[in-house]
Amino acid sequence: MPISHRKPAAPSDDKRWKIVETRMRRHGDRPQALIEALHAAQEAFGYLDSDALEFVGDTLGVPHSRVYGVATFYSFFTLKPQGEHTCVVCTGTACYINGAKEILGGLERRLHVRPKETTADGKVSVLTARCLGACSLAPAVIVDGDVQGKVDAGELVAQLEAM
Amino acid sequence: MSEMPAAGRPLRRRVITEEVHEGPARATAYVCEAASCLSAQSHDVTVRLGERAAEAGLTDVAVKRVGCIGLCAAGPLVEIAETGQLFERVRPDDVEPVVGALKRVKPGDARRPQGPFFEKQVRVATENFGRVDPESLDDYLAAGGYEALRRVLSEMTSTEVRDGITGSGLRGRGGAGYPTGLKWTTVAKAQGAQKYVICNADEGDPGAFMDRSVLESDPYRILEGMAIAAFAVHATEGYIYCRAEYPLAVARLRTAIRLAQRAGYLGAGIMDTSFTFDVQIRLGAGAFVCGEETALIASVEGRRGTPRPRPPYPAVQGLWDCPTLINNVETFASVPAIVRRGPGWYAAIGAGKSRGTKVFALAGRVVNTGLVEVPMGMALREIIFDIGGGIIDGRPFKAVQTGGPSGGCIPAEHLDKPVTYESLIELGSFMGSGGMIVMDDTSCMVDVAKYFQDFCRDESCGKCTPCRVGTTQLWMLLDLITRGEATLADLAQLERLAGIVQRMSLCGLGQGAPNPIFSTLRYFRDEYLAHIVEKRCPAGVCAISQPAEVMA
Amino acid sequence: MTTVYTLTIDGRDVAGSEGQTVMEVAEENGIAIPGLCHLEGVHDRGACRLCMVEIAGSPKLAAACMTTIAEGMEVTAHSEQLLEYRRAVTEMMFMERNHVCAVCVANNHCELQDTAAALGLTHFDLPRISPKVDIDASHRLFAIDHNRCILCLRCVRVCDEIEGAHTWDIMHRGLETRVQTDMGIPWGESTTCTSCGKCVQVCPTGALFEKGRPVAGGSKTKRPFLPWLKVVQEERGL
Amino acid sequence: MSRPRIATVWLDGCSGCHMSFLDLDERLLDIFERADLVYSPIVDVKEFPEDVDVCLVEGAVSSEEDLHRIRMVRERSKTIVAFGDCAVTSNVPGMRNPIGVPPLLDRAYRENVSLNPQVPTQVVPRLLPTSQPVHRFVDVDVFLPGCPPHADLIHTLLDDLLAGRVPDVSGSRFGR
Repeated sequence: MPISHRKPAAPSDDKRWKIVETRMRRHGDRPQALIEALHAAQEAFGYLDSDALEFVGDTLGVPHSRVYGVATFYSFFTLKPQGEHTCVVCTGTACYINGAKEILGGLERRLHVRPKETTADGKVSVLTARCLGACSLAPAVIVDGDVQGKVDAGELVAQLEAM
Repeated sequence: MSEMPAAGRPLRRRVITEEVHEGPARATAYVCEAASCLSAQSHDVTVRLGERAAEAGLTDVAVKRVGCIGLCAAGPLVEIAETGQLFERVRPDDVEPVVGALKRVKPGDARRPQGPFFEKQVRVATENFGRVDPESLDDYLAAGGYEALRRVLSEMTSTEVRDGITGSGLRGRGGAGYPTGLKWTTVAKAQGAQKYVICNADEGDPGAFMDRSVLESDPYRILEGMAIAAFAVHATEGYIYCRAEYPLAVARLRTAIRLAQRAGYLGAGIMDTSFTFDVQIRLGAGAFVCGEETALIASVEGRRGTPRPRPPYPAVQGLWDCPTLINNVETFASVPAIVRRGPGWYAAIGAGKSRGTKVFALAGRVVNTGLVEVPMGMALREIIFDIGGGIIDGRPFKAVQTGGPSGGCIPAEHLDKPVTYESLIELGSFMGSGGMIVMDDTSCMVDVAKYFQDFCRDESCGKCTPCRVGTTQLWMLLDLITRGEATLADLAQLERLAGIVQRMSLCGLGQGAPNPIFSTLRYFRDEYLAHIVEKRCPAGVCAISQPAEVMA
Repeated sequence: MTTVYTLTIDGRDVAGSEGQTVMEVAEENGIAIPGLCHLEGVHDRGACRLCMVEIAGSPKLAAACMTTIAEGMEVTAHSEQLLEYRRAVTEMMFMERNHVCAVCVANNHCELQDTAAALGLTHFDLPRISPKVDIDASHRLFAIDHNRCILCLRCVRVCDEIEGAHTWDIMHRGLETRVQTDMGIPWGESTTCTSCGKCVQVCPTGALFEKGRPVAGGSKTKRPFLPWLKVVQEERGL
Repeated sequence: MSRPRIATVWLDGCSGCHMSFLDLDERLLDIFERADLVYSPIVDVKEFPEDVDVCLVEGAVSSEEDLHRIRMVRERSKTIVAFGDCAVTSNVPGMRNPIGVPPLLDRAYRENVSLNPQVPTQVVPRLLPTSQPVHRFVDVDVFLPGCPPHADLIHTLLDDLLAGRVPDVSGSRFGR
């Protein structure tokens, strides 16, 4: 049985909260909309801070500890702000046997970032993906949303350094 | 670990078909705009080609965006529809050869043979690939789309539909090969007023992109397949659980759902009958385990995607405890063709208990990386060497990995074995969703086993002890071996532990996690022994330190 | 009218009523099946895998705590192989975090320790993970030492299903999984915790404990309140 | 037939297991009527002798010296008993394992020391990266867990071993 609860006010008058609210309302503000709501909040703000988690939980009537449990379970969700640029390195099998390891090694040596980390200057966040499904381009990376195929580690580092 | 920019980020540009003229075209250029070609700027090719054709005064040609043509390695691909002439690696600034070819097309031109990559394939689930504009409902209808659903709604009973699927011999294309007809019948007969149909589009196997291609290239087909299934099992609501890592697939699905709803192919009273069925998309969020049925259900319900013991099976007690049919993308994609062309036609393709066709994502150290659909029972050699074009740089073939993290590595000596559910299991591998990664002598098989174990431990949901702890312990033992610090006792321990993780884990992820270890031990034990006894890596991949005085 | 089924467990003829689990029927008949996530009074999860049994006709093992009985079922609850598997799973629990019985508040009152002794586990052969994990002693009355947590989630379930506070849940996944309060904040800062102490009462190890207890002094206050709750619920037809 | 030769060694442990051994009290007399104690912290022999029949090993292997000794003990003993939780699991000495040696030494010798803080490098043996149970380095024949194992269990064990029986360690458990 759904427990009636009072919907909370958005944490601020930032308009982006409206998008999140709308998405939740479309699902009837029910607990089952939790993941959709987290997607909406992350799309709107780039990451999920505790304001967002609490707001989503309170709106949908989901206990905070459970919201946190869900947000930390799925690797797509990030609780920290990302760098100005993102570089997603595919570590799928095809990319692995075609040199993804060398790419990650190059990033660590030259930019001093490991997966899930952001460079000290906040410029570039390095992430990994379990398979982009772009195996024909292996090894593949996504730099700021653009897929790049048959990547050379040195060239990639140079490109990121120039950003 | 997979993290990506937020789903649904604006695609590079709004994708549109560049129609150069009105009326039927003398010649048409198909430009592949599936993810792989698209990421190689194929949309710019479409636009540029349209502009150049117009500049060249060609008023009777069309340039059309289509789904995956298949030969992803050579993208961006452009095909002349009438002649079948294929242009590879077309750059936006060099489309003149295509324009020239369009000029030369004459009425009555026949398609020329396109070589073994295309000729050896049998396209069922992918029959519209490279032919229809993925976002155009009209295109889909023109290609025979929704004929199957129309026949189902106007001529058939739900029992007949289920019997047809049973008769076709179709089995789950998600990997395990459970008979689809039997699953449908179980859901249809299960008690419950509300039933659901879920399409599992959480393709997670590293090195597999069949589902992504189907969703990107022919999304209406999934909706039609799901609607037929819903009719057959008496469901009214459906969900597509799709990876958020596939923004293009999600965008095209959303478009397809919207247009199908508008045209009366989804929603209340489909095709002016009393049949009601609607579909919603649920985005995954980067958890491989959600490919497991019960974990997927938990995720659709908005919870942590952790599996639960079965029984009860989702067919009886699934989404919100209601009977739920879960099939994978390719399974649904096969359904319209089976209904349209008859179960007997489908059952006539294939070998043994594996009927019909299977889509494979061919990748790794193979020349023709791409998407292929072949009859069940084709030999691995034919797929890898005839269709796949053999190994890059002519290096020696070492193994082919099928079945993803639950699969195994098959060595050269078994290349002539047919690909069926049964034969792959016999070889210590697994059909899986259809990833086929080819490896040459530059891959170390212990390292490959360690790679998959790393994947499994990272993707373990953490619910049950053997998977949560055991996969990491297996990885630690493999790591010890690749560092040259293991003893034969460690190897024995690895085998023992692998067996325990397999038998004691709660779901398929843990139960399948030791498979890459078993299969590499079965065929490449000598490589393990080289690391352990001789302290060397035959492939030169593992950095083996000098024998340490102190073992940790 | 409930249907009664007859079945065999380890060759013994036993009977139970429809809906009962293999674990329950075994227990009623004095057949001990180990299990650490099972806790009478809250929902089962089938997660620790200690209670895995063989069921004739099925190639897969089944969790006794979540398998309902059926007529004519033949259950093997004890075999050499099951013993080996259970030892290995128990060993995994010891190897996952940092269990040091000698300095543990639950020493000698610990269900993990008891399980190891009952299975005749004398040493560990599997790799030891030795993670660096925290102790949270921010709560006024209680503390949690994650070194000793086996992720049975009894605390999470009792907090959710009995207390209704849902202060506890889990975060992250795989080996990184931890029980946590509210938004992963220190327990003492939780705004939902009622300090009822039920989580401490049901913890099978020394992970959750009352502050101020000495080594081996943990269990003295443990009260079996869940069976009583069940009796009350049955009496009132809940 | 010569009398069986028993030894006990003390690696990284608190000596509590040896205390429990002494708790055999008058039963020790019975044991030593049937066997000789040829090496032990409680007898004045400096060199671990050759041809030991049964050696009880207390403590984890934590330093280079422990490692050197346990290897020698293994070479010279027919039967090795991992004696108590430190030898069996590394127990309390193993609590440092997640921390690592350098931070551990800093904490012990620098951070909490006001007078001349420095990590000792001479006389004391170097620590291994982690403290490990005995069977990580050498084969162990019998495991007797317990912190410490109860004197009755030790008695049963020795009684069995001296009589040529497979020792019965049922009743032993981790912790006390």
